[in-house]
Amino acid sequence: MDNLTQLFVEAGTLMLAGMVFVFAFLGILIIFINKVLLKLAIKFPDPIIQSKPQRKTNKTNVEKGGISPPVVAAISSAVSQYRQQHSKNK
Amino acid sequence: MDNLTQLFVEAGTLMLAGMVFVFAFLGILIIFINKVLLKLAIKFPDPIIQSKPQRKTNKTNVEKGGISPPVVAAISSAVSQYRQQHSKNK
Amino acid sequence: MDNLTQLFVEAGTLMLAGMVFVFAFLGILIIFINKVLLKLAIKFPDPIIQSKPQRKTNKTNVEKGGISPPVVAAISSAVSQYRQQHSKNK
Amino acid sequence: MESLHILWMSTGLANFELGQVIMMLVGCLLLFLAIAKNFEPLLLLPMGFGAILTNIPVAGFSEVGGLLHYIYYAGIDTGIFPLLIFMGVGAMTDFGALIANPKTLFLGAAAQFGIFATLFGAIALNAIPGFEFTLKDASAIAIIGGADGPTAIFLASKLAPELLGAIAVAAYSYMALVPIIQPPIMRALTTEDERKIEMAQLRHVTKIEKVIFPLGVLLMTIFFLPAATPLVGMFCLGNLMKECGVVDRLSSTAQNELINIVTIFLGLGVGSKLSAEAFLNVETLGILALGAVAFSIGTASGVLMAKFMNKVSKEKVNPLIGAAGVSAVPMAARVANKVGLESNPHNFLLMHAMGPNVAGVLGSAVAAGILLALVG
Amino acid sequence: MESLHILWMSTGLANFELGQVIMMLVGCLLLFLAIAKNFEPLLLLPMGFGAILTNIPVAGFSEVGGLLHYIYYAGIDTGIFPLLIFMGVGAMTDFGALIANPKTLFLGAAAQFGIFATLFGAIALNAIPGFEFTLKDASAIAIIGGADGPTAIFLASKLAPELLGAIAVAAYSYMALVPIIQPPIMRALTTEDERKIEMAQLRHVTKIEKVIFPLGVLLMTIFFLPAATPLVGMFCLGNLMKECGVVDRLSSTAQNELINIVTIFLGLGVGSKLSAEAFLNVETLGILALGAVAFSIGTASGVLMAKFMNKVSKEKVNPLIGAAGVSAVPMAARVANKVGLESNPHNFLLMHAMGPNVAGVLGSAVAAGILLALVG
Amino acid sequence: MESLHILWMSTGLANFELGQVIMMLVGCLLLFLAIAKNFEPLLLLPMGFGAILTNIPVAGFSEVGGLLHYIYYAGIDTGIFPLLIFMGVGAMTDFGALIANPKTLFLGAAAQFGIFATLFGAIALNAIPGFEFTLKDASAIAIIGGADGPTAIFLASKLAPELLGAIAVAAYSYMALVPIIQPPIMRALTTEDERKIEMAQLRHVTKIEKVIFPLGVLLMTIFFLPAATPLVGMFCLGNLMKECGVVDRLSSTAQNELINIVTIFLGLGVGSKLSAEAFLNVETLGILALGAVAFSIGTASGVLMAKFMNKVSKEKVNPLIGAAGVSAVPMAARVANKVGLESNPHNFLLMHAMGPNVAGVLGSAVAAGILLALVG
Ligand code: NA
Ligand code: NA
Ligand code: NA
Repeated sequence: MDNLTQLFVEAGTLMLAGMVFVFAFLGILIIFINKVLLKLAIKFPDPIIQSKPQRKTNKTNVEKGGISPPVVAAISSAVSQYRQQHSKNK
Repeated sequence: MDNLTQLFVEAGTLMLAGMVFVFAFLGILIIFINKVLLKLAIKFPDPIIQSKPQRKTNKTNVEKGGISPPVVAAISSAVSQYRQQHSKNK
Repeated sequence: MDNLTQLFVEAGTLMLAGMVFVFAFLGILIIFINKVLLKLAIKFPDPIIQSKPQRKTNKTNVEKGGISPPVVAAISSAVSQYRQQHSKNK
Repeated sequence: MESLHILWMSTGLANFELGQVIMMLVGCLLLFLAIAKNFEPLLLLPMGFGAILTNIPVAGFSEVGGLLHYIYYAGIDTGIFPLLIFMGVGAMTDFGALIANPKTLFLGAAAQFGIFATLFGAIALNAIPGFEFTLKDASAIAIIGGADGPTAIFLASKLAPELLGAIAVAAYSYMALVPIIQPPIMRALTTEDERKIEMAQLRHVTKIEKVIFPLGVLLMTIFFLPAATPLVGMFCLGNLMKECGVVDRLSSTAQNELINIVTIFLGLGVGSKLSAEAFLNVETLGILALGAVAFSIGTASGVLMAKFMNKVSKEKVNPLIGAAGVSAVPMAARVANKVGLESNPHNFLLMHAMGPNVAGVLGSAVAAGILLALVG
Repeated sequence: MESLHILWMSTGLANFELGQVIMMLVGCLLLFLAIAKNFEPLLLLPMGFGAILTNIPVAGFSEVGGLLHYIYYAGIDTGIFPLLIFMGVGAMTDFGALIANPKTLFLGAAAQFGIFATLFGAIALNAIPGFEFTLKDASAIAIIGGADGPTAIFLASKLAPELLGAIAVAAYSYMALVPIIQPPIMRALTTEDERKIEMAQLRHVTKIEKVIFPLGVLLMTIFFLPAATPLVGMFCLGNLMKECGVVDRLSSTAQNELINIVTIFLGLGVGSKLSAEAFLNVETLGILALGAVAFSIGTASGVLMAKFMNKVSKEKVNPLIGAAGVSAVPMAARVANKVGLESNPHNFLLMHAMGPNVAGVLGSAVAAGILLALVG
Repeated sequence: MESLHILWMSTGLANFELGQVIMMLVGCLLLFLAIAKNFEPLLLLPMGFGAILTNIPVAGFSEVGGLLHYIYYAGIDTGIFPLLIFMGVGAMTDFGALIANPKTLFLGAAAQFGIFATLFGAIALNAIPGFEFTLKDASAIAIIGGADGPTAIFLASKLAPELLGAIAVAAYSYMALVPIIQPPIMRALTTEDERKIEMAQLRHVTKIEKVIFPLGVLLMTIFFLPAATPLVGMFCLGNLMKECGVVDRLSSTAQNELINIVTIFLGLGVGSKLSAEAFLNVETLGILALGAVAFSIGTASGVLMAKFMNKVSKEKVNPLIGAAGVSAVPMAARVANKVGLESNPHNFLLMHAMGPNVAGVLGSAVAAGILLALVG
């Protein structure tokens, strides 16, 4: 068996072992997600996070007095626009 | 005097020397604050910084023309809210 | 020729060679700007960039419904003011 | 006069070698691709610039005491820079789509066939006189098929540093060419009906799943493939920092300032390997050819795997998202979305394609670990 | 077949040692405390992750050529990372409350008794078979009582690097436990009337005072304790950058991006010292026990000092703020505020407690300097 | 007792040498200039602080194992820090005004006469007993006339590291003094009518010009002066990142976080060279004197060159903007603007002065390259 043939055999073995391993690894990961994560998700569901937004809304309400909704919408839009631009620049 | 006893003596000395030193050091710092800093504070009081805020207000006034105060309040609130969120993200 | 004289001669040569070189280098740069860059500028003029602002305006228009111009101006001013402060802090 | 002669002898003009001139043109080409064609500019721009700098005669950028020498040996030879980039990429990655539809991991796995088939192809090239790739060389070249820049640089710096420049150029160029390479293959291997398949909406993924996921991945890597833990570990660290919600300032720094600083240095350092003697040879041509092959095979494998899955499973998968399994995040997912929209303008595949897309990143890192373990 | 065997032999499963498994669990525990319990997450998260990485068999994270090896020797062995953290902390610290009420420096001084008593206690542990702490070890352990992470890491890296992992774990854990450790001690040592004491409003502190203060502290440290100047110097540099008002961009970088980058590396590097042989022994138990003692004694000393000051001075001090003298900024000050509100809902002690709180930072740095000078 | 004696022997008071005290006062002076007088505070503040730290007895900041030792040898001795600063400065520089009015390059060239005349002057000082400047020393000193901090530090670290401290102090101090040094010279050399000259509005410069410009500058440097490519190359990299528009996140990091981090370290590292033996000698006085001469000659040359150009060309140039050719960006341009407004309140020269201003940066880098090539 000459050198090149031997390299071919090694490369073939690598290919086989590699693909088997990759599939096995990611396959176990599927089991992990289905068996472990899903159960965790059921046992510890995300809390319905209303506290934070609510607090914000309250605060904003208090501060903004009697401002009409379109104005508020405009502000949010302006701020979120700036936020986008800013994050792009980063 | 065996080894452990000697260590005890050394540790005791360290404790004594250390606490005396810490108290002396921070004690001198008290004197430094009372004698040096306080005099500096009297000699070089903080300038009454009205220039900066005033400049800002002027500029804003010029730019915002005849907009009613609640609108301005809403804007400030929106911006400061975004600023808070942003600094949290950092 | 003693040591100091020799140093003087070397320093003088350096001065001459250096200034000639600096002028030659920046002089060629002038030619580069006039001959190469200027032609590039004519061949590839800056596109009239209306697409970006326009997109923004459209989006904003859609989102902000019927808000009066002064309100929009106030918002822009508030945001740009914050942007300035923010960039100063950085 | 003497002074002028010394000055002349110290000019570049008096010292240029042809190879250096050509490599500078290669550097300029990379800059052109980055700036005018928007080819992965974040890395190709500093890389092209580094290629120019390293080929300047007399200046000695990559010799002992030169700036690029320090950068290369401190950051790339040690593997630190690619690992930090990987941490930042981890902090930018959202595994939600993958967790919601774990089957897509098979698509990411299948696409790694591009890597291993290319390994075989690189060895096959040895049949042509002029090519003498060792198994290490072939492995480092094959990882181009992983479509993941830092992984390729990390592996090449360990297995075949002298090929690093060509491998990095190929990896990033083909990643930028994904929108051109993939669509014809995707269209050729799928029917119009397959491309129209609409997929079920993804379920909501909870916070705890996202927090535990990177730890689970790390644990499995520790168990089965410790050689991949530098890459996978730093990736998972970044992802954990992002998802845990208690270290936002670290996560933000990892995905912004830190990754930016390291990217500049990584690009310059990789560019410093683009010297004439290392790049201007027939092996580079082979690497560029093999890279294209690797991307194509990876794309095809992903699509075919999806079609196979549709045969054996009742829940249908749009085979276009299989192509996203090569990673090249998020470009390949966008390509899948775009090709899908051509057949069905109301079918947005982007989120579904993110699953195989990030699975491909994991798959490539695992493949890199296998190569390190078996060949390194 | 051979390939598969090599692959198996390169798995973690085939190479695990029991100690490594236990240490990984310790790492997971640190992650749990950081994420679920919010225990100093900025440091405990990377530290826990580093502990996992360093114990991965085969991977060699902390061996020559490994990522954690580079991080540890470049940043922690040299002392650079803790000093940069300290600079950032300095840039975040406001000495206003301390300057307005300098008497609180005595509270910060008294709380350092936690350090020196613990040093004595560590030596006392030598009476138990199995413990053999040298004076250097004992000093490094004792500094846990300083309730200051970077100071503890800096001193431990100089005096007892092999104990660094355990010391850092203890220091950060107890800092996170301050709201649990301190209140019972504070209540036990004070009467209801004492806890109700309201303190006079703090005077306005001018800019020049704040600018000169760090320079004065540095000057005194130079005069009396040069061994503490690395810590105190970098702290004062950060504080000066903050207060001087002319280098805001440097100050901002020091307290944001730079400290974030260094924190990630510091945590990983400290975690790399959490190897089985260094951590799984009876000495670690001793360190954890001594750490708790140190915090308790420090808290008690601060409170008792405040009571003593009330005996000899007419201007009354609420003894609760004495507990803030252990530093653990700003947690201990918040605890003092909270316990105070229980007795008097209108008595906000937070600002008053910031005085002893930052005084405790200085006190700990001074104590560290003394230990370095006399033992190092 | 013994313990107390050791403690005393470890104090600064017991170990002070006079030179150290004086150098600390020099450090305090730098801090004062930075904070109270706003003299280039970004560099002078950390530099002054570094000067204090390096002169602390016993502490050993600049000895093997000390913080400043690491900083100096990792960042300044290698040239890395000044080059990174230069990259950041490049990313902040707008060559628009220069491209619009390329003639101003001659002004930037003329101002470099300050450098070469000072080189001659430094050699002339050797006639006075006590001075023994070599050609390398003289070159490093002369570059102060370039009015460019990182260039001066880079060149001094290569040609005369023992003079680095004094050169950096002189360079930054005189840069801060530009508003005081330049106006009298500018007024003395110009007539009221000349100062009133209004210049034509600058033409619009397109994006492609700005993108190609740094590449053209780099190419010319490669051709004619490879020794200048480290400085010019990193500067052009930064400028290209800014102008190309596709790597904004890298450009932003280079001109913000990265340059801030490096500035802190650069200042500390330069300050560490301000030791008594290196600074407290007659040569420092010579350097300070020569630096003032250099700035003055550079200013005068720029102004006179502008007057000469007005003689030979019909398109008039306000000679005040010639003074901006010394660089000291953007201070010198502002000074030109201000002096111009005194004569003609409607004549805003700022934009026109930016041309020679940035030309001066290039000119200084070229001059530094010449000195490196011929003397280094
Ligand atoms: Na991949
Ligand atoms: Na403390
Ligand atoms: Na200049």
